[in-house]
Amino acid sequence: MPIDKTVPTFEEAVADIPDGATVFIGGFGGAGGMPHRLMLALRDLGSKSLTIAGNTAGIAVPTGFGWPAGEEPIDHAILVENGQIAKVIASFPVSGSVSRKNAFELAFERGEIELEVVPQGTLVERMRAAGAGIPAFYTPTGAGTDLAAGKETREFDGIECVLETALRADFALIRGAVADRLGNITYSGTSRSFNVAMAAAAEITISEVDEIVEPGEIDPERVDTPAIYVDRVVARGAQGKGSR
Amino acid sequence: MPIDKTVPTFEEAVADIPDGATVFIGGFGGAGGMPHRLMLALRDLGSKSLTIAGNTAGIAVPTGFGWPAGEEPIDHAILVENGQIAKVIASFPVSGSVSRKNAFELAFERGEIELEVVPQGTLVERMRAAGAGIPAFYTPTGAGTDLAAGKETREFDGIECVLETALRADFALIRGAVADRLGNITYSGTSRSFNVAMAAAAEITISEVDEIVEPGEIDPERVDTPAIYVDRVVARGAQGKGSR
Amino acid sequence: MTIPDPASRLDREVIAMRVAREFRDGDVVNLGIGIPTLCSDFVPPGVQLLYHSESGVLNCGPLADEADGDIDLINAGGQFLQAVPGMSFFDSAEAFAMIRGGHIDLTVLGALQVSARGDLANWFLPSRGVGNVGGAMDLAVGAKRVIVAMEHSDREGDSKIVSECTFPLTAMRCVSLIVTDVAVFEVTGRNRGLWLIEVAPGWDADAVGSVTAADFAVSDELKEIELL
Amino acid sequence: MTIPDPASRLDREVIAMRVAREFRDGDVVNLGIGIPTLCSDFVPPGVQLLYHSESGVLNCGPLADEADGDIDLINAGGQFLQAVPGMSFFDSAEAFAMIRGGHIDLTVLGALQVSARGDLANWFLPSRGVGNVGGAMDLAVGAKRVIVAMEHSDREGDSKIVSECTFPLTAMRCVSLIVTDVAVFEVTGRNRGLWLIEVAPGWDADAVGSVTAADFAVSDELKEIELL
Repeated sequence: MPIDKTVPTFEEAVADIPDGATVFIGGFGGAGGMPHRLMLALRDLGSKSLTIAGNTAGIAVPTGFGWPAGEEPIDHAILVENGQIAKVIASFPVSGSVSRKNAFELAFERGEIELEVVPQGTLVERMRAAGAGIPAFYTPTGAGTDLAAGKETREFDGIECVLETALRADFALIRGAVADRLGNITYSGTSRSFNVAMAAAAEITISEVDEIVEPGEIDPERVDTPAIYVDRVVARGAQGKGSR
Repeated sequence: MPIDKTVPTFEEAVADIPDGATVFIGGFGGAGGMPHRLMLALRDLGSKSLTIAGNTAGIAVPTGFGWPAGEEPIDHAILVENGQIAKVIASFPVSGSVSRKNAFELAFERGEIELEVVPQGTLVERMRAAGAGIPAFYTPTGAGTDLAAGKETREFDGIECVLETALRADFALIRGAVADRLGNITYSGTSRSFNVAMAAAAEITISEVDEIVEPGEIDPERVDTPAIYVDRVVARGAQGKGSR
Repeated sequence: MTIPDPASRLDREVIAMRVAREFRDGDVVNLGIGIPTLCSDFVPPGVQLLYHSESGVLNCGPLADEADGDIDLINAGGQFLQAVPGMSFFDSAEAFAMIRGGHIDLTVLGALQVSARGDLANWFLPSRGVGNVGGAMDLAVGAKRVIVAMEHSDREGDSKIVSECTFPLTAMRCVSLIVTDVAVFEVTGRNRGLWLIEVAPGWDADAVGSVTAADFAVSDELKEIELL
Repeated sequence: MTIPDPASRLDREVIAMRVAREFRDGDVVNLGIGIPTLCSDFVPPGVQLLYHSESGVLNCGPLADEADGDIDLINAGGQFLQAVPGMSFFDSAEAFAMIRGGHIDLTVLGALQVSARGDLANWFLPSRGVGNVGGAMDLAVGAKRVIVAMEHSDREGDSKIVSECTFPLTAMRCVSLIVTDVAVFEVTGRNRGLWLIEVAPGWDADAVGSVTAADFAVSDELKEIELL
């Protein structure tokens, strides 16, 4: 049978995400590269006690970060507000503005959600390590700071480095521009972001894309996430490229 | 001044490679992605006591590995035969055929060249680590084998792993398909190979390319080695794409 | 016990044919040089594979005619490939991230020796004094499943299945299935041991034992190698 | 000693103008949010920079009009960018390999506090109880040169230059130049200390000392901030 990783609906694409799962949510923070429809489907599915990991935990409404003017973001907040999140792993978990808190920060203040803050470069490198079979690596980032508290350190060439471990997930929800039925994905511009590393570091990788095409329609030089890393692709259909 | 990393001749491109330098030589083993003209220029320059690192140390003549039929390879052998190499770091240093030895193996048997064999994945990961600021990482590859002899080991999730360190070079000689004057490089097909990791892991990266174009002529989605990693580009000119 | 005539050993193509029965639809497969490469000729009907090559290509297709060879489209053995729809290209770091990160479902490798515990020695011939490790250690450790396809005995007639490898190791306890020109063994159990499950036509367990330098258990359902 | 009127402190744009004098032709530069971003308006003539953004773009250009915003072309601050010739796009792992691998020549960052040894605190305001580290630690550790551009005093009038940071650190001993609205300090020497090299118009070393909560040495060639 020709390999076909297409799933017809967002609902089916996320149907097996159980309570307690660890889920990567792709993108950088703005609308580009963020799996909006998959998040909505996960909200509707209602799985509880999730750990979510990604660059942000949602942005404040409306701070405008990477969103078209006047549009209210669809992001992590819909999961937070639905009481589905037990823990967040992120580099940029709260709003850039002290006075405009995001849903995560409000829940964090109420003691409802656990938080692990990780430097952005260490966060993506930990995901990349998981995908590449590297259980742990050393980095000077974070040495001597609160974010290295309790972590093993070691000097290399006189520079103190922190031992960081691979970060895996049960599911990755990512977003690309175009996928083929084999699961090859290409992105547009800055929307690669965390999606590429996440795709390789999850047990099951599910990609929302603007469009699904036949194998051969994506230039093999333009495949950023090869099919080997992708389990399911689902098309936004009429929504196409967009922020909703 | 507009940034312009173009160097007019191969001779000038390699002119400052001193005796004793560590030099990455790109490619996989075949003609594609291998910096033939840069190697010829380095041969003519005559720098001695070099350490060279890459996937191979040249292939046997003529084994046909990735070379057009009947063409005699221009590869590491020209440097070995010229007595310029003190040490080789490679995963595939000798001919695939016991009976057809390459120049390196003959020199190794004469005791003229030191050899460090590294598993191919560990070799490229050590280069990638150097480029990404990771001084060391753990990998299960090689554990319990002669290639891990004397190396630190540690168990992660019950699996024995070897501590491997970043591998840098003073110079990287790589080959791309097209460069722009800023130093952005795009490759063709399987010729990315070791070139991409090497470009980021050397103090000075010099790329031979088929053609040099103005900034903007390479699709920004198709840049595989961004300009940040590249110091000099030199065009093959009339030779264009080819194996000589 | 009858030791069959050497001529009754299976051809390389038949070994490959037996290995190919292990392929599952959708598997990502990396085939080593030699007998393993032949397996791609015997993929069962209805099974589509994604072939991975360390040269930096996924879903790579059949070999190209020598005259059409493109130096920028080779496999890990340096052979020229045809372009096929759905391929993707990537650099060596990514090619090995795929291998080392556990994304290859199945690799088929040749061997110099395999131990009863599934230790693999396939990169270094001591008599040469120098060897090519290439991606062998990465594949043996990283692939989800490692199958060895090889002749049962070396050129001197010595068993390549041994109690302990005497050649330098590629990886420890990595092999899960051994297909030779006389038998098929699983490597199983908590203490990892050989389990003879199939024999070539004309062979029985005793005959296999007579050419095998390691202990093995015999399956209650021992049968002749099935190729279809 | 005269403590100038607060009104004599330099504008944010002038701080940025002074920092921009540090740019060298061909530098790869990463500018933080706030005053650092303003530096791009004052790049000296004849100097071409390659701007890097953690969002995954090198050689990124000026901001796009809001109405032309493309959700797939943003900078690290989430602002929409114009496409310019010679850009390249890459994923976050590569964006941070560039930072952490020492490929950024210069980063300009804001700060909550900088210590006399060049320790930087710029990510966590204890009063909030939670903070965004983003790429700050990676940049502070990874860039070849770290310049801090900030107001000299916080909103309560307390010095942001301190003997020891009391806010959680971003990185130790990473800052090499501090440009504020009253002075410019180098962080130098084997034991790393502050070296006052320039003052704002109307300020002298004593006046700077009166608003600075750390010891510093004064350059023999102390001069007024030069902007051209």
